[in-house]
Amino acid sequence: MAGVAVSTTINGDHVEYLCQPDETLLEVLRDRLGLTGAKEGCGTGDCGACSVIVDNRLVCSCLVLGAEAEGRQIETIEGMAHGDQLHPLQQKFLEHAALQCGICTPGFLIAAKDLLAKNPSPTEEEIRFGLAGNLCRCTGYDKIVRAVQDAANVMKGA
Amino acid sequence: MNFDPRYSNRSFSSVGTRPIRPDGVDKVTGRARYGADFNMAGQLVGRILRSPHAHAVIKKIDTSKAEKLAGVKAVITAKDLPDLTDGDAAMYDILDNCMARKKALYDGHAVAAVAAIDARTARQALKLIEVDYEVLPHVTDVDEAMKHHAPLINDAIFTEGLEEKPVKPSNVTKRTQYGHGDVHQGFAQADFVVERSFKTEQTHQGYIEPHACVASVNPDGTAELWVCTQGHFVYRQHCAQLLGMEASKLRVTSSEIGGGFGGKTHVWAEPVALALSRKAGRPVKLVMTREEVFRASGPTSATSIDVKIGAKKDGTITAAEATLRYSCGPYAGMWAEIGAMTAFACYKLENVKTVGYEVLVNRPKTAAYRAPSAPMAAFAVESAVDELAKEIGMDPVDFRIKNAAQEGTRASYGPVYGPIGIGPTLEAVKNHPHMKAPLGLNQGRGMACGFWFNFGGQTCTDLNIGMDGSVSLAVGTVDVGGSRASLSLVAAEELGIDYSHVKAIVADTSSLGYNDMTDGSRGTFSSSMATISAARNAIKVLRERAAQMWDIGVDDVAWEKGHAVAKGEKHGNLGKLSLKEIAAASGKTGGPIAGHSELVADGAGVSFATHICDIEVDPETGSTRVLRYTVVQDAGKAVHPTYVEGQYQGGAAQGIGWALNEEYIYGKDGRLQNPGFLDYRIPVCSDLPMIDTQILEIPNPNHPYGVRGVGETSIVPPLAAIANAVSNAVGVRMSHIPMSPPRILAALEAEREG
Amino acid sequence: MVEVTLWGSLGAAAGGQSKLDIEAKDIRELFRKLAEQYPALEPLIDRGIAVAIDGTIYRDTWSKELPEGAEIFLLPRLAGG
Amino acid sequence: MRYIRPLSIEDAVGELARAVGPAAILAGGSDLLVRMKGGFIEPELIVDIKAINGLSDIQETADGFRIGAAVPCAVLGENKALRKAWPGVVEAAKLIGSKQVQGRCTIVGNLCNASPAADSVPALVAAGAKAVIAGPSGKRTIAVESVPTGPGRTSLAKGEIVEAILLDKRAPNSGDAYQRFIPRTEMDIAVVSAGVNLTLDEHGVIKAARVALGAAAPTVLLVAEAAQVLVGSKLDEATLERLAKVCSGACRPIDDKRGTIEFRRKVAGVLAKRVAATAYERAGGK
Repeated sequence: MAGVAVSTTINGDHVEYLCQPDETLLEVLRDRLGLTGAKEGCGTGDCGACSVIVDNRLVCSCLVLGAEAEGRQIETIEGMAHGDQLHPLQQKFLEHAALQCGICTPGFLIAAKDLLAKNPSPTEEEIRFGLAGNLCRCTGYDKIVRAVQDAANVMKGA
Repeated sequence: MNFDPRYSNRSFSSVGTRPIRPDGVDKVTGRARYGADFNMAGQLVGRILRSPHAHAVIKKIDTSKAEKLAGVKAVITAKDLPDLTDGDAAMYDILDNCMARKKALYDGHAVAAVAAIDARTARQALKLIEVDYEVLPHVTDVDEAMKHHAPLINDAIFTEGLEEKPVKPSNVTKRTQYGHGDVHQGFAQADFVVERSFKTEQTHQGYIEPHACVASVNPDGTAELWVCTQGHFVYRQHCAQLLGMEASKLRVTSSEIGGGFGGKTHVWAEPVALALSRKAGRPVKLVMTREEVFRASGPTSATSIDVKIGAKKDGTITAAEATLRYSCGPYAGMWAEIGAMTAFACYKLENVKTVGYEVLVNRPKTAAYRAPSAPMAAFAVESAVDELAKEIGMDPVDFRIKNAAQEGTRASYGPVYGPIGIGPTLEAVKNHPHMKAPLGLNQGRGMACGFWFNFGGQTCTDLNIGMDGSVSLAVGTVDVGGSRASLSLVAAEELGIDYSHVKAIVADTSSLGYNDMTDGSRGTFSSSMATISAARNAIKVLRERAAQMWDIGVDDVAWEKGHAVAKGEKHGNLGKLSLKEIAAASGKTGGPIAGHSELVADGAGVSFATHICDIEVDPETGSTRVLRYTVVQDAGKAVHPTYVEGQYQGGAAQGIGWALNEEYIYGKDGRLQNPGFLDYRIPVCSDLPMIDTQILEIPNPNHPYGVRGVGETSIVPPLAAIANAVSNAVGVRMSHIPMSPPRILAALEAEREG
Repeated sequence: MVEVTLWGSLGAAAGGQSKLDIEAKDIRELFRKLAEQYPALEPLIDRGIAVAIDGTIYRDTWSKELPEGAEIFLLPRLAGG
Repeated sequence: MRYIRPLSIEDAVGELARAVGPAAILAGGSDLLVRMKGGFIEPELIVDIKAINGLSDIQETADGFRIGAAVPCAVLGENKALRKAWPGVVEAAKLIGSKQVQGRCTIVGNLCNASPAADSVPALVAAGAKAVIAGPSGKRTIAVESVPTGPGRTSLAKGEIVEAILLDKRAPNSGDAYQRFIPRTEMDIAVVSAGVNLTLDEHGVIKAARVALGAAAPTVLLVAEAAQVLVGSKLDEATLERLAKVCSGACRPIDDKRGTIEFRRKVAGVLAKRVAATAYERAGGK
């Protein structure tokens, strides 16, 4: 199997790597680049724990090949805070205790960031359907939805 | 150590507040390390070969081709995990479940494993292992498995607990019975009797993080295991015993855990990873796929339950009886027994009898799932209670209030209750605005009660005070949902300092004494007790040091709000010494200051909840929608109320999933048809409404702050609450969980056809 | 003297008896006497059982004292989630 | 195993035609990567078609719309003209998977995966959509319903690629709609589904209709008899009941983990009624 040489941008940084043709972007991020913030909950696009943003589109990184990242702009959870300044969503997730075990949290934060970028004032229903691709088994989603609502308000005010 | 665990009424300054958890920032930035986020130099990838058959004799395993594949460093079978269990039947079952020995007992049962330089090589190697199976007839249904002609899963099992010793082996491992009084007499006094049969399908805890570990065994016999678990000390014991190691030589570190709910109380892959590492001489990382998690970890029981309840016209229950059959997978369990104990625990009953049957089936070994066995029993009982109330013509809440257990009631499982919360939760529900909100067409409201025991157990905690006066709290109880925050609050409360000066961690098995796992809602109950005890021990040292600094007797030093205070007029000029000042001087007054606690936390205090839900049913498709949901539960004392709410909401959401759509679906071939999140349908965000909570605080007399366990009870009422709501919405009594659209539509059609 | 009720599956191991009067001051003595009188109970005690004293469930802490006239229930030790 | 990203359809076709072992076309990958993960397919060659000129565009032409094979469904949803002309096709495409999957999945992938439960296919069949196929022996255009031949099987020959889907320019007084039944509110595969496309005359009488059912047979069903029931009506109650009966009768479903035969039959009729009502309203009928 011949490796594929890939040149891409992750969280604003230029990154180059060699990956196998059938290796997923999730495997590349976690196993080659040490970016373990994206989690594998299913590997089949059903749980959203591996969510990242590729060229402004929210995707499951388990359903993207590492080879496809060539020339793209990729955003992961590791790039969400600015220096020591948490993103408002991160801050609100903490304040609302929108996480218990926390395994789904990076995926939810990325998905919520994408949601608010496209719809800064979502209704509760829009939040719920917008985040339906991310599974959480601990919270019953209540505090997650509230955290996103609160963050949306803060971000509009900013 | 004279620790007094009794409750004393007091005011709190930290406990009851809602600060941000200490592990929070790591979790929102992606830095927190879970089971699969850890790596070791030179690590190999482990993979497990699993049986495609539900029931088969393993005649021969040929691993020679796999061993020859370039990049394969170890291949193991049951031979590499010899039986060292020394007659311990429960441990033998764990061993056999980790790696099948003579027979594969379910679809997904491990039969061999490999360690290779990468995942691709490991996958290829699995394909090269040749297993010669003799396929046997199988049985996956709990009622079918009890029939005489059913395929026998283990011919050495003879039903325990029968009056006459059976002569023939059976799939029923045990019969148990609970209760008191005389139910025949009780039913004779009844004006109304409801008798119904129910079934519930098997569900999975559905934690989002698959089981994952990194095992490293050295040639000198020492080893390390990094693993996501609810109990790293228990994992250490089990792994050490199965591999013939000394426990102290196996250091187990619990990673952050991505959900467990009972499913990570049990070893599956960890002994295999250690055996692979031992054979390969290199670290091995073993991560289950989602499919493996569903096929080969520990789902809950499928059940079949008969309930009979009788009452007088005035609403007094005169007798209650239930027969409960619970599937255990292919190994003996005590799941029906727990169902038999919990079934009628909410009620004050003169005459009650429950009988449980533990049933072997060709499915994965049943493991605990949040208040294990209680939700199914509550579904059956609370459905029948609602029907009985209807027949009598009483409001279902009033009917329950009339019969609710209270302090002094003899529980159906034996002992007499102390102060308990079932009555107060029912009163709170009766007065809740939710109960009075209007309903529309095809909408119905249901309510139901639930009970869970709660556990205590062995607990170990170290509290170390740094030279700067900040506090490190090392606990042995794995944090599954915010307990580090709660325990930091408790330490701050006891010491009289600010929460921000306490940092709690979960210590590894070499750093702390044995600690039971996080199960039975024991995390905050037990570890807060040990934290209080450790803090009080530290305060004793702090007082001694302050006495030294002042050069007075220690009996003249009291501890108040984070300060040593000299008592008595003669010391009136001494002022106060802060914890920080005492800590700064510790090098000169006797060295480091710490408090330790090793105890068995007892008297966990039982827990009750009552739930209300509104459901809308589409009568043309059988589709349901949860419109509104309210949880009322007794917490004893909510240490961190936000996380208590989170437990209530999470349990309710799991119960809603169980009630409506989650189920293991087996084909005629005995293979699991839906081992993935696409077709094993846990609730998604758009399926649920906000889940309202009301925390009641009826102090537990056996905890200094009155804390009770809160984690599990919230999953007990939803199945019945939703079934009752569906019944009230469209008039059909659903007796089979999950109430999936095809089942509801079929029931509606049957009703329409009369 | 305390009255001990053997509950659930434990009764069968004591020859079907569910209530026993035992002279014991603490859990350790109770277990020792039970095992002497009913050898079939010993493996169950070894595996771990729960003791309810006047309604409060304790584990098998040997030193736990049994108040005179207390109501004692022996229960199987449970699994939780 | 090789991964290639050709720049022209000819190169892609050539590579696929020459491939010795199993080859796979990668657009959104939301089916392909799942099948690779499960070990159901181990391609020797993966042909990523997203760099091919024109395959990622939606073109509005004099004849209607041409949707490139690599256009993600999210982009369909963002195209105002398409949404206005073919709301049923767009709403079907928007139901495939989560937001995460929407950014990747394509209607051509949905079609060529050949699942009878594919969400976009009943809507495309009802819409009378066509598939433009490029292959070693040139291009051909066929009705979309001719592409899948059974679960997981298509009529495509070795080396052939569906490069675009064609939708007609919308006739006046027309409307289409799609609905599926799923147990949850999101993230499920259709248990059964229905797509309806209607054109009315100036009096609101249906003059042309196409009705398609998903997950009701080994391939998506185009139910001609159901269309006949609708044509000439103003979608009165009796017509809707007849429609439901005909649709239920046309089903040849199976019992599986997602639903029963009985359930699929019954709900196919219920959905057909509901979808027809929406399509009728969109066509301007009252």
